Amino acid sequence: MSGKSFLIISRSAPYGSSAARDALDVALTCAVFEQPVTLLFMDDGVLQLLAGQDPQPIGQKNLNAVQQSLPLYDIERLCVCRASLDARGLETQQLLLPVEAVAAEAIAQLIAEHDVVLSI
Amino acid sequence: MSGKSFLIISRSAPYGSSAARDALDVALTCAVFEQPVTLLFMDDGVLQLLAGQDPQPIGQKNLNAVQQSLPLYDIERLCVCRASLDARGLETQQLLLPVEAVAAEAIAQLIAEHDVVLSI
Amino acid sequence: MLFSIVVHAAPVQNQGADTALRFARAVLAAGHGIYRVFFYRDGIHNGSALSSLPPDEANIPAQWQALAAEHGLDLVVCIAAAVRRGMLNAEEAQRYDRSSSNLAPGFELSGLGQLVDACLQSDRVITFGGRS
Amino acid sequence: MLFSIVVHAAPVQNQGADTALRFARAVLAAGHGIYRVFFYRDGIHNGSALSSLPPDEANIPAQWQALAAEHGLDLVVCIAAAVRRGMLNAEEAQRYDRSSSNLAPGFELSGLGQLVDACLQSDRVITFGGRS
Amino acid sequence: MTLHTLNQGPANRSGLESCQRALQAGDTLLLIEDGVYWSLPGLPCGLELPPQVQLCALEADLQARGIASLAQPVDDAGFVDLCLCHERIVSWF
Amino acid sequence: MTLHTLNQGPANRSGLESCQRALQAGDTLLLIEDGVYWSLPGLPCGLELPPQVQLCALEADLQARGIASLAQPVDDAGFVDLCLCHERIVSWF
Repeated sequence: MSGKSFLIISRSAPYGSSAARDALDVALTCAVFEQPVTLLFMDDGVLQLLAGQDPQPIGQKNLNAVQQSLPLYDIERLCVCRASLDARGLETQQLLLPVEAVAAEAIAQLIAEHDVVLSI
Repeated sequence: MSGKSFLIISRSAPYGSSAARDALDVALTCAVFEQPVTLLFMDDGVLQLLAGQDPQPIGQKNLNAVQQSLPLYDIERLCVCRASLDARGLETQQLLLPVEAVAAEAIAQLIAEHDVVLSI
Repeated sequence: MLFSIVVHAAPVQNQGADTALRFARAVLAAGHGIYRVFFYRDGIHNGSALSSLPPDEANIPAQWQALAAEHGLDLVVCIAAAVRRGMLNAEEAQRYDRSSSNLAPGFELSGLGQLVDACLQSDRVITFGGRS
Repeated sequence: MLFSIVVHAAPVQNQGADTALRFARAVLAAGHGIYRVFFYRDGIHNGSALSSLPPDEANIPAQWQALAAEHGLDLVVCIAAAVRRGMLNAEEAQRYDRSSSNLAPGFELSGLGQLVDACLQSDRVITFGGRS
Repeated sequence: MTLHTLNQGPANRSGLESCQRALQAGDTLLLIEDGVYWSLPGLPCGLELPPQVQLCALEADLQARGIASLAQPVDDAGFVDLCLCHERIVSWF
Repeated sequence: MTLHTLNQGPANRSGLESCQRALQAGDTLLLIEDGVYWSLPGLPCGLELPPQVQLCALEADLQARGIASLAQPVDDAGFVDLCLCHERIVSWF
């Protein structure tokens, strides 16, 4: 089985839908299959990485815990769309994990660098 | 059973989801129960009223046919959000049925005039 | 006061089903009544008898059933939306010649007229939506 | 060329399921292969054995089954997404102690690894989404 | 007087805009689910409400998402109270 | 070179904007489902594409919605061909 590089684009806020968690599940599965995977957070997806989440009152699992496990799975390249951060008044320092803020011009390049792109 | 007036707000384009059809089904049911019903089309919902639809190639039923039956059910008050039309470069003359174009300031009033508001 | 609750959101994929359930509990806890909960569009999946979750995740259909059993709630699933999406009770399974049914006990299939009736009978109607 | 198709959209509520089906037919008509169709998120409802539509409306699960029977397609439904949403085969129904199952013949429940495998084995992967 | 609920986040700007058009003095806007992100303190081009419209946000959803909010927090019982003291509820989603 | 599909209509402006950011010369944008409304002739503040990006729209979806389009119409077979002549496909929804 030949290897491929995966880019997973996650554009949804956490908890309002299962999309954020579903994207993480796909990323972790890629890692278990030892395929290189990059996560790109765009639009409301950047809100997934805010620290201090506590979804116990809405009966969901804390995504911050899953996110913190990403480096253990060798998922180390986390990119966030700079324009999406700006539009929400956020700085990368407010996020749970170290991320690469990607300018609009660089997103096409990021896509072109990967063999498979999965949107979730 | 006391009567109430119903406002149904429909904000989705036709065919991409079932929302447009589901809103019409609710409106027709209100009419069958002889309750006065007003339809308000906002956002992409105004696109439901474009004439000349032919969804046969995508395997769906033509909503234009259902819309044309609305007057037969005494559903005669069809309102469209003027700002939503403008944002899509549309005029009321391009729409299938005679409609009342409602300015932004008048939408709150329209809501206040009805007992029950259902969003679909 | 008498409430009716309309649910368009499917469990698991959308938070709206859980928000509706919490709202229903709060209504009852405050001593108000719930005339009906009406499930429409993808919200019909709230009535699934087959939803199977790990023990540490919320089983929304089971929670509706428990709440209905405790408070005698009227849980109505839109029949037209349900049969199209593969949610059948025994009667509809027979009508469509399917070998099994999957609507959970405590839920009832009925027409959109039950939504209009709920609006007429209740002091307040609130919808919990998904998207699209 | 070898394609894999990923479907996130549920039938009835979203057009994406029908678009995916038409795309699959066009791929086969052009003489290409389909390695796998993978159903994820609310797309798992494409595998329903109980979807019941009026004769003049498209039954998407039945159309997938027919296409699979004709062309030997591998239709894989994400097991984790499916069981949470109440889509079970006989084996899972037994595991979760449910009285019936509702996954249509021709569909198989399996893990997300089958999605990654499909991406690795196919020349092109395309996703048909719903919303949220 | 109408209670409006909004459950869509900043990516769904048309959800907010439609809701804003429908607000009038005496109404309340309750942010729920992903809608609570509209009350993020730093949000540029965020919420502008007509005069005499109250802004609330569901507490459980704020806590879940880890955001400090500019809106009046409301618990589930408060959500029910808001329904009682308005004549109707309009849901924006 | 990447094929992008977009299935969201004008109400979902962030869907279009994200897709636009991701386009580069040699890419193709195929409008499908409600995405075909972005090719409405009169649409103000509509589609702006980088140079050398081709715009197509799925024919069945144009016909269904009754719109005359500014985009190159493509049938289902043409959709498959577009997949062949691009290295990867990115879906925006």
